[in-house]
Amino acid sequence: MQRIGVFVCHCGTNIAGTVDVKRVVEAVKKEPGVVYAEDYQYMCSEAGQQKIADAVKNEHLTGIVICSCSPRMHEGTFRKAAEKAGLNPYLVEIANIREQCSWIHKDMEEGTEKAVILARAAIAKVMLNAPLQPGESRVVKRALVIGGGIAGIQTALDIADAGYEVDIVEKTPSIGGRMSQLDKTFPTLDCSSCILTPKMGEVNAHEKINIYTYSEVEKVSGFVGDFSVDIRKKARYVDMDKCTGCGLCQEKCPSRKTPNEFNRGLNTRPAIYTPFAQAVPNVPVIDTEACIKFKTGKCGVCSKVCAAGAIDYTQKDEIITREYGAIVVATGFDTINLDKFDEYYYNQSKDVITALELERLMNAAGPTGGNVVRLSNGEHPKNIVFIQCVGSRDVTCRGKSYCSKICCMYTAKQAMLLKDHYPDVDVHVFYIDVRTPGKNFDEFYRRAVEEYDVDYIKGQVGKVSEAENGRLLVQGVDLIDNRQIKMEADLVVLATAIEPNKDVRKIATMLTASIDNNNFLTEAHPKLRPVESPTAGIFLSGVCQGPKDIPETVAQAGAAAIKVVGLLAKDKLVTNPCTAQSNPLFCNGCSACEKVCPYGAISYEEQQVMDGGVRENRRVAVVNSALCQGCGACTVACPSGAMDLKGFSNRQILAEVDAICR
Amino acid sequence: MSIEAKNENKEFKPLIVAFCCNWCSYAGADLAGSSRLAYPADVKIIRVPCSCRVNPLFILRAFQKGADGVILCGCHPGDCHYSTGNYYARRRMTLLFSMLDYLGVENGRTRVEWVSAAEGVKFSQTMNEFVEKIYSLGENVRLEDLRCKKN
Amino acid sequence: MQEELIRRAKELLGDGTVVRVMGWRKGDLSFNPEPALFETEESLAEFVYDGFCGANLSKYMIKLSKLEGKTLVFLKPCDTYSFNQLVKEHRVDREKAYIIGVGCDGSLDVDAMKEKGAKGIQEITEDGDTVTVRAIYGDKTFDREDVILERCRACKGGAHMVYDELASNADEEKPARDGRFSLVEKIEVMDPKERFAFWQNELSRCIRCNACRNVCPACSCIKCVFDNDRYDTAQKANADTFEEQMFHIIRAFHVAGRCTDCGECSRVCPEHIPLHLLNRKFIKDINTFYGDYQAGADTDSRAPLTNFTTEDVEPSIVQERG
Amino acid sequence: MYKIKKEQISALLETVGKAMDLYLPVNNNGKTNFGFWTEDAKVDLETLKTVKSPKDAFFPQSEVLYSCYKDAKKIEITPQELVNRDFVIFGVRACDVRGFQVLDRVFLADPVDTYYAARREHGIVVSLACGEPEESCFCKVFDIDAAAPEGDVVMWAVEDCYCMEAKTEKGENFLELVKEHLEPASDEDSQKTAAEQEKIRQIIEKFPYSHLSLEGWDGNATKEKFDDPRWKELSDACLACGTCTFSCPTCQCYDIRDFNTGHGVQRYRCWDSCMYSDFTLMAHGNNRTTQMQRFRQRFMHKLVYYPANNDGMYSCVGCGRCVEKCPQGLNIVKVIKRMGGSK
Amino acid sequence: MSADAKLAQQIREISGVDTRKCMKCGRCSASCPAYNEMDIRPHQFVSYVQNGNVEALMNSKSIWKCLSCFACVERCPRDVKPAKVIEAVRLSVIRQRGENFLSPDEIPALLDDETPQQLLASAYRKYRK
Repeated sequence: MQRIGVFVCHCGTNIAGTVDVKRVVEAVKKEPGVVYAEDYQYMCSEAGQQKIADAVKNEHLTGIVICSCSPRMHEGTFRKAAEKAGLNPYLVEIANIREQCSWIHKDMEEGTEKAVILARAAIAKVMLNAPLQPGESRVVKRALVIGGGIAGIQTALDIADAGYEVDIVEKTPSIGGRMSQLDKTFPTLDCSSCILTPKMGEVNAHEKINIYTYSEVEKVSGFVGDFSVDIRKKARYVDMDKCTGCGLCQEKCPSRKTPNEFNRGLNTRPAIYTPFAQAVPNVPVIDTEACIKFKTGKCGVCSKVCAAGAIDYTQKDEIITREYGAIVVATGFDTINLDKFDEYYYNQSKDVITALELERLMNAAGPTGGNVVRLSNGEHPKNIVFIQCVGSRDVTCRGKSYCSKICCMYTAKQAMLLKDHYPDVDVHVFYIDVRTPGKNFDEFYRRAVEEYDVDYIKGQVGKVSEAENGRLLVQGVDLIDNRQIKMEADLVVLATAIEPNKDVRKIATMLTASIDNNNFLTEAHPKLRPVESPTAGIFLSGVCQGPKDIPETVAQAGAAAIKVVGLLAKDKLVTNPCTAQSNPLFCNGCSACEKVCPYGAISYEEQQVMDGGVRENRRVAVVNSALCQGCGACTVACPSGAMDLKGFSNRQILAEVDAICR
Repeated sequence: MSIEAKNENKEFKPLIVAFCCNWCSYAGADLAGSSRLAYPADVKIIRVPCSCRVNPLFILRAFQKGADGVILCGCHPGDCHYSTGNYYARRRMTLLFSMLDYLGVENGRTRVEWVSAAEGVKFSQTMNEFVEKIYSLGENVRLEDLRCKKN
Repeated sequence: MQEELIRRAKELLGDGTVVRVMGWRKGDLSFNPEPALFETEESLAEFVYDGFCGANLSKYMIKLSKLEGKTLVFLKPCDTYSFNQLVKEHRVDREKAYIIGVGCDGSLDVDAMKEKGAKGIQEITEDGDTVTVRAIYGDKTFDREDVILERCRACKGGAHMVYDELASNADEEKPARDGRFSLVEKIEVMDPKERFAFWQNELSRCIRCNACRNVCPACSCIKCVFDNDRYDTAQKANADTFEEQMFHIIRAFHVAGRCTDCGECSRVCPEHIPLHLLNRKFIKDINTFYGDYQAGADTDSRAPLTNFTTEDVEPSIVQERG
Repeated sequence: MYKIKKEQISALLETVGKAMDLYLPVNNNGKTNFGFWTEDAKVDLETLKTVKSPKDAFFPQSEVLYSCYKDAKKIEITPQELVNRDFVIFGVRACDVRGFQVLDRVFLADPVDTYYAARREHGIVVSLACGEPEESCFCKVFDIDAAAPEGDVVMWAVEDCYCMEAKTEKGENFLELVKEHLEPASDEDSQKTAAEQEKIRQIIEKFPYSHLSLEGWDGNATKEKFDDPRWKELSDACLACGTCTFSCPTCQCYDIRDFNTGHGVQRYRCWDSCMYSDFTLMAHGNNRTTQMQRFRQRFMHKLVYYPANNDGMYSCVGCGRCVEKCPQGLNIVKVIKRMGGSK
Repeated sequence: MSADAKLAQQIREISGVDTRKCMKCGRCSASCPAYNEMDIRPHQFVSYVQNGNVEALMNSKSIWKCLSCFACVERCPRDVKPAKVIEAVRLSVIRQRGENFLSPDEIPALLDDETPQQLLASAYRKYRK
């Protein structure tokens, strides 16, 4: 005989404001099986939990229903409370009468009525709950970091420094990421490479860190603590062990027409190349699309000049399988494609560039050796116009609805540096708002205006076109003066919106990590768990989670690392006991369940079954509860209902349906 | 007053069962709640681990016991917490709904909507729309079990 | 033909290839042969193969797979799809069956003859495309085409999907017939109210004898959910019209993507409910939404409901197509 | 004896149908079954055999025994009201009328089944002689005369008329109710009726099953028949469906179940079939574990157990429905033939 | 509701524009080819309606200067559609003054060298007779 206790939480006035909790208590007392019901201000408080413990003891409860906030908030709390009181934690059910009732309904009558129904459904379910015992699973003491930018580098370093092995998978030939493309960093104006290169070196030298550059994640299986990942190491055609990094091959390579990705296509590179001088590892790769040897079979110059004999045209992609306990996504960002923004003349004019391209122009190691010139004619620009929010804060299909966050600051930085290097230039910045919430950020922006005379114009540019004299004609508006501006400019710099790296969707799917409409990975909780994915064992670092600058990225990278370390420090993980289970009496052995299981948790074996007095050998499904994650796909694939899910059994769900539809 | 007359006078109050997957849509419903985005109290949510947990039997049972509409919400295709669950759910529900339609049951009574944990607004909008649709369809009489009628 | 099959069965029994034969035994009327097991050469004297041997023997192989030794089973072209599907679902053991593929000119439907006026039937004889009925209230002659089962009008063709040998009457080249979905389409274009009335009327005749389920090679569950008290889904009689719908919807859903369209359900329904139209609706939808699929054409492809693509249509298609 | 023109029968039925429940063969999409008369029902008195027998007029496939209503923790029990108004079953064939008698011996024996008894008391059986019996008929084997059915009122189709004769007081009351539609039959009509009866009997002689021998099948044959090895080959093809049982006019087994309505429980009974694997399933399991055993049970019951307990009366009436309807061509005739006469 | 607010509401209804969506970036005005002809500028139209000051708009010459080129609609990052607001104001004016507001006879007097041809075309397209 079940003895159910029901506890109704006021949640201050959050619930009690629209739900008459006393009436809920009275109503549930009449439900069959309910022997105890009470209400309390805050069930989740110590005192509230004590009330549960007391009732379990005094009333010999066999199950508990808590009518409170979402189970996503406090299911764990109440399960622990039950466990402390000596009740199996899985004999607890939550009726969500806050998020799904009191907060959305205004009428007391309506709210109360619905709360009672939700409570009844929870009671009907808990009557069928079975005590469940969680299993254990191992923790592989190694982490995978996907992406070798500053986010990935910092995460890897922090994990490795805590004593755990880390692998970094980076799809380009070198780690370093976007930060390696930058010239100076705000708000202190240190040189980007000067602060990044040492970290790259540190990663490279760290005995706990293993770097797979020019590699991609191909397949992920398993679950928290025990992932198995296939990594495709793309063929470099250069032997990593033999190459000395002398660079002669790159110098001699006759194919030199490929746009240089690292320099955003502002110049070209050879077919055999390292992206930049400080690349880690300093081993080139051959771009087979560009390589004459690969295209025609004739050439082989690199092989001839390589004293180390490191060139190997026969290399093949290699797939290695590694096990990890945790995975950090640090896939970073790219700038959006500007094809839909014709009015800025970007595709038409070489003198309209993105801010990231300007970084390369300003960088001493860049295509112009740090000279900012008009790419159309090599002349120094005299009048430079910056346009903010290009594609950011744009709800149309052309842009991104979010603020890219970093543009205001880098524009101030770039404007200041330009004025610093070339005091003769005029710099105008068209802006909607200047957003500078950060330590020393607003001061930095004001310096651009007050010390460097950068002309900030509150307004936007409607059109960039070519003037008759070959300069650019910028038509904008100054909303303060209420005048339309038409000015000639030599260089127009677009603060192009940033978006998550294109590969992130593929990676998120492999990791079963959720992703939002803008392709940013979703965090487990926007405030309380910002560096974790809702998928256990997956952590987020850097811009893949949302726009952020370097200090924020580094901070988040460290936070992700400590979360990983916290996970890897455990010897065993407690597994979800809500797993599928097959009843051999009803199992047909048809394999339908096996086919839909995403975890390969179902296998088949011959079992002797005693059915209605007849002993028979049957092929029956067996679930590996360590692998099963409890999705329930198998339960519906199974026509006979042999497969059921603990914690969400057919009978439990049907009982809820019945209770709601009563 | 006869039973029939009593029923006729009764204002139609739909009963709607919403199956929500734990990871996206239930969280989306929570977000709708925390954002105070109202939708009618006629909607009652049942939490399931994944949209693929929803058996056609559950849906038919809801109708049998008096539901006027059943909606299934899950993660957006591609975003399933269990990677593939909603793809199976999508096929199952497409076929089931098509069959119900073939049997002459009003096709507006069943619906699938993908609602992410971030889409509190969409959750609330969807529920508002769905409830409105059920109001326009009226009481479910084509898939009901007379024994379960309250009178 | 019959003699050839008997001779071959005797040979196979005799040389020990098989230890029993699953075939059809002569009935006591000319139109009611029964599926039967023959374990001796002598018993094969009662073996029959004619137009009334419509029963699909593949499902019997579930039981027979559990026995020692091989069973010789005669399968018509459409029966082989069912057999393959059962192999795919690990319900029958291919190794335990020796299959002779027999040809089929379309199974005869005695009810169709009765509807066309044959009454007090004493004897029915087949002669090629002509079927002659000797009857107390008047003899009748029919074109075979007019008195075959509905399923044979949508014949999948003469090819056997699986066999160990073919009988001489097997015609692997015989083409499939069209128009399999014409009745489904007719229902689809009805107004929902009409559709509802149509099915309500058809299903209201259901007596829940379970013949459709029990004969169905796809309904091979050891314990059907409708017989299982564990899930509160058990039903024994249609106590309410809802239960008629429930049973047939769920049954059709459970066999969706697995039903080979063998038509046994409609053949055996004592009330002549066109149950195959439910299954064909699923088949049609599957073909439309997910690409052509024929259950039982092979033993290793993935069934539509245990498969997906990321580009699958959304369930809202049901509303959109109106 | 009375008579009525065939074309006027619908007026008579209307009179009856409006006065009381009238249960009669109705065609629905090509298939005829007993159903309630309504103004637009397609009454079909031509079809010889309805798919289901008319037994559900007295013993419905599903009937509520009582209902419980739950209000909080209180339960209120409402018994099902018994049938208390007269009703008519019209157009019942001879075999099916005899079927009622088989049921009577079960349900009216002590302890009396009150639900059945109430229906039986209020039901008026109007039978109809079989003008054109068919090849699957073998009622003659059980001494049933298709030309002279039993019942409260007996009808014969004679040329363009139906002739009617009351056999009981209930029957006379019925004819009284419809007398406006009837005219007294003449001597000539009586002669024609007798001729029609003779014709029917002659036709029946020609049917393959009419001379079936029941030798060896009786209440004393329990042991011998039970142990017969031929049950296996007879039952090999059985699908374990309930077609035979549910179309049979004499099968009387039922199951009692509870249905949760959400606001209470309805206890109902429904037909069960001994062919089903969960028939007589008990907590320990099932005493019949194979289909052969279930198959044997059905025929042993009809041909051995029932006669043993009912003065030699068989619980088969030779209607031939199972012969026509068994999906796999199995039937009681095959059983009688193949295993009979072996004493 | 005040008369002003009512009028503003009417403009919102006719235009289908939610003026609250405007984030005051000015891209409409930055894009406008008739900007210099206008006394009240495209971005102001949106904020005037938002603030309930439709009267001023109805008296503005801007409504006759707008070319209906829809550049502002194209470029607006918030999907506000300023041109529709202008059109709605124009329509309200026409409705108030009666249908035959723009007579061909009046046109020569309104023309000057600066007026783009397109304005004329658009004027004929929009106003009866």
